[in-house]
Amino acid sequence: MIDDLERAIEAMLFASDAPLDPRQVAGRLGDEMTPGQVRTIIEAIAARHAGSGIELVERGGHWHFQTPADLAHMLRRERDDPRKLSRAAAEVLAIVAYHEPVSRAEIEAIRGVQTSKGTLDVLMEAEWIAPAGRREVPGRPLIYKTTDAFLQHFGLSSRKDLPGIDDLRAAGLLDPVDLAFDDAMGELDLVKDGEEA
Amino acid sequence: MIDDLERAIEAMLFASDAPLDPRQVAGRLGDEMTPGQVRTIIEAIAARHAGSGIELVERGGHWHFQTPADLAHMLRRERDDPRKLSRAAAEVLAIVAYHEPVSRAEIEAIRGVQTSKGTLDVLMEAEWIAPAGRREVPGRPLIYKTTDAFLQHFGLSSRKDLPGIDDLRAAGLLDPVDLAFDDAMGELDLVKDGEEA
Amino acid sequence: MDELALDFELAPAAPERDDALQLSLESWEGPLDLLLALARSQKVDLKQISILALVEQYLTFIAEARELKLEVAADYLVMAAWLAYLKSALLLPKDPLEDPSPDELALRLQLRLQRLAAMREAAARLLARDRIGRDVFLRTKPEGLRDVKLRRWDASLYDLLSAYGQVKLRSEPVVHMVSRRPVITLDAALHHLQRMIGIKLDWAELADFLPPDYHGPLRRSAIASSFVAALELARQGRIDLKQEAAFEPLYLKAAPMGQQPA
Repeated sequence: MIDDLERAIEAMLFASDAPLDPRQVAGRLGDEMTPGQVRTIIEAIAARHAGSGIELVERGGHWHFQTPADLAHMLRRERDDPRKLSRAAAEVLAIVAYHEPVSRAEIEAIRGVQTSKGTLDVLMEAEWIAPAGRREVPGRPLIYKTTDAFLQHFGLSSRKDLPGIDDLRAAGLLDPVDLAFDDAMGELDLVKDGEEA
Repeated sequence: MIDDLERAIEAMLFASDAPLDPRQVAGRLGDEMTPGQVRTIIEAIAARHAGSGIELVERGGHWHFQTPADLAHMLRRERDDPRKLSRAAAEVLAIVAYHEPVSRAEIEAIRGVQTSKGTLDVLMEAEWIAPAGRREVPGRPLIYKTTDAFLQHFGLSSRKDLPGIDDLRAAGLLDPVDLAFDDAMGELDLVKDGEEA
Repeated sequence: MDELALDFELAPAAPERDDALQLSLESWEGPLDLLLALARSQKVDLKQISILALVEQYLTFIAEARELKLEVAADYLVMAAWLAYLKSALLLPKDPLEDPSPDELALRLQLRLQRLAAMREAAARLLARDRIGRDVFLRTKPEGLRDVKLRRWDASLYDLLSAYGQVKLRSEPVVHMVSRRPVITLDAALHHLQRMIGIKLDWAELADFLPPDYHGPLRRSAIASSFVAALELARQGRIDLKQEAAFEPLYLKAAPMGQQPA
């Protein structure tokens, strides 16, 4: 027998048209419970659904019901994916996600080309990236970060789930070239190719 | 352990944009099962969710997920939205209170201006006035009277508690604006008068 | 979306020499992109690529493109010039005073290529994740959570009664009653003032000449008419007027007999 509170929270998450975080759920319950208590119940609901045809998942602290990925082939419809990303847009999205917050100039430094205005617009329209203030350097450029909608769409619980982010960070590949260069020069045992000089 | 077929059917019913019947589900599964077999599985899924915050229900042979009716109140949150009654509405309300029952035409005759339907609607929404039958004159217009909620809101035990015209006059509420002005001027310090000369 | 993932694998493949005729600079997003594609063709880890060989590959590619009279954008040519410089610097005997050294320049280029490659790979992996609407699905028509606003109208008994008062006033037949105001006429004031002048010998304020039992509108009227009366008596030379400054009290006294006109 599932208790009324758990039923109510389950119904709320099921009926909501946007993912909810425990604070929002607690608010709708009249703030009689702490977000922490609500979270415990949500986790119990998620556990109850595990292994079924519906799963309750956490994305950036917000929870929503969805179908399990392994059933994709049963559910995929013939319709085209409406969100087709250009290669440039995908690259910019990855750079924002792995380096956030990041300015347009920093994105361009990595890609070696100018980023057309349209590319950032497409990503903002999809609500996958959003401005996150300005960098306090001369010119005060806008900086961008990814959104909760980004985490939801790509099935990430948090940014820590970004594929390979730990390896990239460990390899220094998320550091700017200047920093990596100083490190490399410091190490002295430069791996130089034999053809050099 | 829920088997894959049941999971797939559950996911299908969850993600479908319209209720599905067993024949449609069998079709999407590649017609390897009869609708009867699919129906048995759907019923098993429905039984599994019984008593939770999600239910799978049949409507005219088609199945869909929904939140249980007894939890509907959890899905809406009511908020107070206080608003100041407009001057026009206050006038109409006062006329109804002093002259009830009155028709809209009579209200207009007393106010000397046209009264929009919206003003009466606001007062009925506030549950301060209510229709009280029709006046037996040509056109049989609706007539209105005040309600118990009206008495309650304004702290009156009955309509007889409303101050009479003489009381209003004594309270200065019937004074023309320019007379009230004169009175106010008369109270000015007389020394001032002397200096003005 | 699958094509996109494919794109990432296909694009870096460097053109074979036989493909030279098909080479199109439009497939690359700038010189760095082209350089990365060429580096990949060395089929070794980016950390081990030969920068010198890469420079050679790039310069050859650009040369062929120009031979085929393809339009080569300026940034590709700038990169070519820079790489040609780098190549010669790497080949020449080292000049210890040169700063930055060609080795450092080569290292920087290598680091940039590694970073671009890393992000390109990350993008491909990101796009290959289980995505909503492609791999995982949500409810199409959730009931939705609603906030219902309960409108509550506010009005006080005072609002109600004052509104009714205004209605009453508006609807009452408008009768203009000209009320009789208590006034002191100019003649009466003249008369009064002339009498008083005889009693008060020294300078006295105008207000002092008024009867003390005049109040309100009557007093205001008396001040006005006495003022005009004082002006008239002064014009006739029968009194003197004095005032320290504007808006100060006005003083008057009887004029000396000698100055009285005939």
